[in-house]
Amino acid sequence: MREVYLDHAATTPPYPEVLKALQESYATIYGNASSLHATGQKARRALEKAREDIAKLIDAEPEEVYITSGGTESDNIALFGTEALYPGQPMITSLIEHEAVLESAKALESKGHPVRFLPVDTNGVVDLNALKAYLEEKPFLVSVMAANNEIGTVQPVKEIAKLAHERGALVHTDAVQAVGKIPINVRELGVDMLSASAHKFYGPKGIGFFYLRKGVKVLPIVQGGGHERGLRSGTENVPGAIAMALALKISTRLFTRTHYRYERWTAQILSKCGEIGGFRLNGHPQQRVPGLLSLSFKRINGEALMELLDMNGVAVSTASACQSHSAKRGYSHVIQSLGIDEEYANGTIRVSLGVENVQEEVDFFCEILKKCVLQLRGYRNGQ
Amino acid sequence: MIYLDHYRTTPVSEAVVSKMAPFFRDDFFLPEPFTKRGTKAEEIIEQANRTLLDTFHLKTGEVMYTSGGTAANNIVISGVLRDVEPSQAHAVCAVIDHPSIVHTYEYYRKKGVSVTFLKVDDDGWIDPEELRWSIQPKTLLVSFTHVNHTIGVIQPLEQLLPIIKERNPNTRIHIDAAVSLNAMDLDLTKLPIDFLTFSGHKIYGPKGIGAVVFRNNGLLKPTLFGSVTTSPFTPGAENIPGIVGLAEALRLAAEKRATYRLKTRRLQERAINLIESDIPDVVLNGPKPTSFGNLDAIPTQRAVDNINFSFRYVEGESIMLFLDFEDIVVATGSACASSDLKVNYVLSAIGRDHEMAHGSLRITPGWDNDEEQIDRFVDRLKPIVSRLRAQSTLR
Amino acid sequence: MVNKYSPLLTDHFMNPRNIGRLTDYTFKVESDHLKDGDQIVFYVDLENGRVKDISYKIQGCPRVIAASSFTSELVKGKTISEVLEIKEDAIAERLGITDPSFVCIRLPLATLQRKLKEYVSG
Amino acid sequence: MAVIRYSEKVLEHFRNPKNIGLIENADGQSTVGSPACGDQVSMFLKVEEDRIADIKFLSYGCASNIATGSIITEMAKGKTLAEAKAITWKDAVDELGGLPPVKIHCSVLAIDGLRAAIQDYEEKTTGVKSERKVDEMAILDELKKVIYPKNGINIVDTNMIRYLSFEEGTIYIEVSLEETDVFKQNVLEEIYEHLEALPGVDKVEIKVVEY
Repeated sequence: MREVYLDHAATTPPYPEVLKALQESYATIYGNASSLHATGQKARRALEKAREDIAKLIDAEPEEVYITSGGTESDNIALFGTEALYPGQPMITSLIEHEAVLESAKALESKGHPVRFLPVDTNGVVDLNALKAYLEEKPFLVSVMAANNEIGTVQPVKEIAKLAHERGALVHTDAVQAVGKIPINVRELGVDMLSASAHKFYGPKGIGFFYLRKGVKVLPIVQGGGHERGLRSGTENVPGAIAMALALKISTRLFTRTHYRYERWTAQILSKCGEIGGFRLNGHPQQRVPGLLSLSFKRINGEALMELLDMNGVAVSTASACQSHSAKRGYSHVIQSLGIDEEYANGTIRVSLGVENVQEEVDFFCEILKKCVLQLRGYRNGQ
Repeated sequence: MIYLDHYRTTPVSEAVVSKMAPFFRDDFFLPEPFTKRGTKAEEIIEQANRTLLDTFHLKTGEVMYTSGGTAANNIVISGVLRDVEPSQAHAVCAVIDHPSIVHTYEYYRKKGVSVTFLKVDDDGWIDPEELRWSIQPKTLLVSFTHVNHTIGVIQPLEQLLPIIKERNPNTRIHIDAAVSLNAMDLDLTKLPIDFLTFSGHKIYGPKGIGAVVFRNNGLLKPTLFGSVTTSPFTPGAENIPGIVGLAEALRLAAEKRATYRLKTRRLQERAINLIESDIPDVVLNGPKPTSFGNLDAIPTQRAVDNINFSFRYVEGESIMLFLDFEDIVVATGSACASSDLKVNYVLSAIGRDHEMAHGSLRITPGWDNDEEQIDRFVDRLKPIVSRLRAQSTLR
Repeated sequence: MVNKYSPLLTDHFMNPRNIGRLTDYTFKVESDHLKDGDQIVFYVDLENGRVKDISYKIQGCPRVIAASSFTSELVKGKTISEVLEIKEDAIAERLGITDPSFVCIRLPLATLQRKLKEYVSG
Repeated sequence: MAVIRYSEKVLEHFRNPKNIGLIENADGQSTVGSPACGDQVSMFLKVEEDRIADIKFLSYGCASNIATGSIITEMAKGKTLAEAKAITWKDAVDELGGLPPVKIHCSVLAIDGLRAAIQDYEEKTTGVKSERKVDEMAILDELKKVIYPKNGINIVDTNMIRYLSFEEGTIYIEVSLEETDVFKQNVLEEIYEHLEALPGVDKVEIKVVEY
């Protein structure tokens, strides 16, 4: 049976070039980057080169880029690294953040920081009027994601940063679903902190980066040998950093090509959904990450649709890839926040296209999708 | 190149690289319940868990994967201490433990947790009596490093750990085995260890991955927050290639341990004998290795793959750089070579004065070395030391 | 934890038996505990204290679909008291989902048994 | 984490230091620094007609310590004493093609050694102990020899000295350093080492402030 992978928002396979770079550096660069001798220096240079490359691609200074173990750690640094400096002050985030920010924010709440959650409109865009109101409470931090992982809506981070800075708050953006997928320029966005994860843009797992604007103070959340200028202890994952920089470079180069293809395929998929009937596309119609589609089908259980697609050789996800565990029922916090009709909300799947997908796979998916939706509706209607 | 700095990091063995290979592009999926790809990913992690538990002789237990040894030690210590009322908590570690332990306890000490930093004797050993009396009713956690990362001293776990549980059965024990596992077997059915931490890149596995093996998570509270699939302590996407690499590296380390011990022990003996006979005014830091005569004996005093000497009248960074010119890689405890200009705290703790600590070299052989390389290393080292001594103010 | 569907569960999910609405039935029963628009409706035809025929319509997760299908096969032809004696865990075990947090796997049988008890007691 | 990288010229002077050794019956000599801090330099001078006819040094220290000793002796050789005294550590660092910030203190030490050796010569020949009066300016000058390893600039110009007083043999200073600064201990030790050596100073009290 055919296997079509349409779950790139969960994780992506590294580009072949990236894999090659990774494996080569496993073999050649085994010095520890913090060490003074030539082997260590070779590793150090490679690490700094990777840092420079990443910095260039997001318009940051190399010393503003810190290598971490991934998006979750970066998000945790942003919240827990700043909170101790502003005891008792509130923070603002949104209702549709990824768990890495949401769960951290809840933990901050228990440490005495009131947390305000910004609501979103039906398209998943955060409410700027609510932001303005909450900013009156003198929050120390505003953390709003650059692009949502379930519905793909791109947030007005630039406006958010401007409003927050006027009130003296720090601004963090979880850009895990944005970096490598849409152009990201930290200067233009005006954020103080940004999180990214390599495995979302065809880099390896277990590595990510954290942008920290020069002059912004953050305390380390991991104690140890003082690597990454004291912010992030632990032996530097040099091969991972090299591979991540290369992956980001390639992803950026491919923007035009992938965006064109994703648009065409999106139109094709939506037209098939129209044929099936009883569906809605979630998220903002224009301000969205290309290739990420959140589709809700009326009177269908999303998990059943995902499983049935899987059994027919197509991999998509329902809600967020990491979350659909055990007895947890219902649909995700993101879909809930959109305030859409329950009949639809329950039947939501996420389809995320990737660079290695081809036309035949999209054609195949469209046919299978129709078959599966109709099959499940048949169960419901007793046919 | 003669690479003698395996305690810092090791190359990834080819067997490990090829074991990891399919998980980058072919089976790159993340674990997820019920879907084919997701359950396969879960099974891969389960297999790795099994390998880890088997290696430590555990039938049941839990494993969590971290971004490395530092993160593993932080997850354990912070996991126990972060949410407790500081005045009601006490913890113990040794002054010579790895920075990821010492600095983390230092952080909690500042937050009001009382922490005992156990002193060590001139060879680096913890005093069992001091350990005994350090354990209090409110002692939540004791951490120490099994094999020390600087001087290779092996703490006698069989002797020390029962003392802790005897004094307070509720105290959890955390052992950092980062540089132990190439040479040492740890049988967790015989040792009352609650948390064991280590990392991939010290055992010929990849960087960016480490693990905590534990019987049950009991006291631990999560310290990182995010989406959880496999362990609430390590949220976020699972680094499956890394996990596979770590498990394979550990399996190979266990499989080849006897050979490794024989090999590095010969190299250690040769290096120590040559340096002591050819270079005057040197002092071995850390305990003497157990009798050289019996190569089959399991070492109990000093790890077989660690050599650490102080060279009187000279400074370590200079020696290290001259060796580097000859493509020989070692490490030094000199403050000049450290990023914070502090002299090596392990050497200070075993009573070396600043001058001796500055003039120290750590030589850690591994799989890729042979006798001929050790001879060449000492051969090059000799003129470097005498030359630097000739120009020293202290001669 | 490895969560993997057994071949039996997969088969019942992909090809559920007895889907539909009986034209003649003694009673119909709707499940509670399902939310978000999901639902099961069983149609049961009793004859001489025996389940002569059974069918259902369903919207729900794969587990509840498979469990409904499996349960319908299991009870068909059994007497009411035989049906009431079936252990909830028996179905869970047969379908390979033993984690007690999966309420959905037990729900179809529980729903039927609840209604049958009501029916018997009048 | 500082990136420590040496220029080719530093490595060359480290590998093949000029003027290494000791001059018997030197006209002026000095030893500065201490092995406890990891660096010590001894300087030896031969002076003819107010000019440095020969100069040699010994070093217990790291690569940059040896390289700066080498370059400074090269620069001083043949110069008049006045010219030699005017050489600054910045000149030496420039001549070496730069030093990592964390290593600047090595060149300061070598310049100190050179000046101390010249002073030793001048005291021997004139018989006058040229003791500069210790006042707040002199203390500041001494503090300018303490380099903040993070940026390679001295702690005075880095604006880390927030308060300074000198009363009855006690120097009291406030230094701005963050609790988490990795170089905190190092900076404090260097301040003690420099100030305690000043004549007429019995006690140095340092208060670390975080502003």
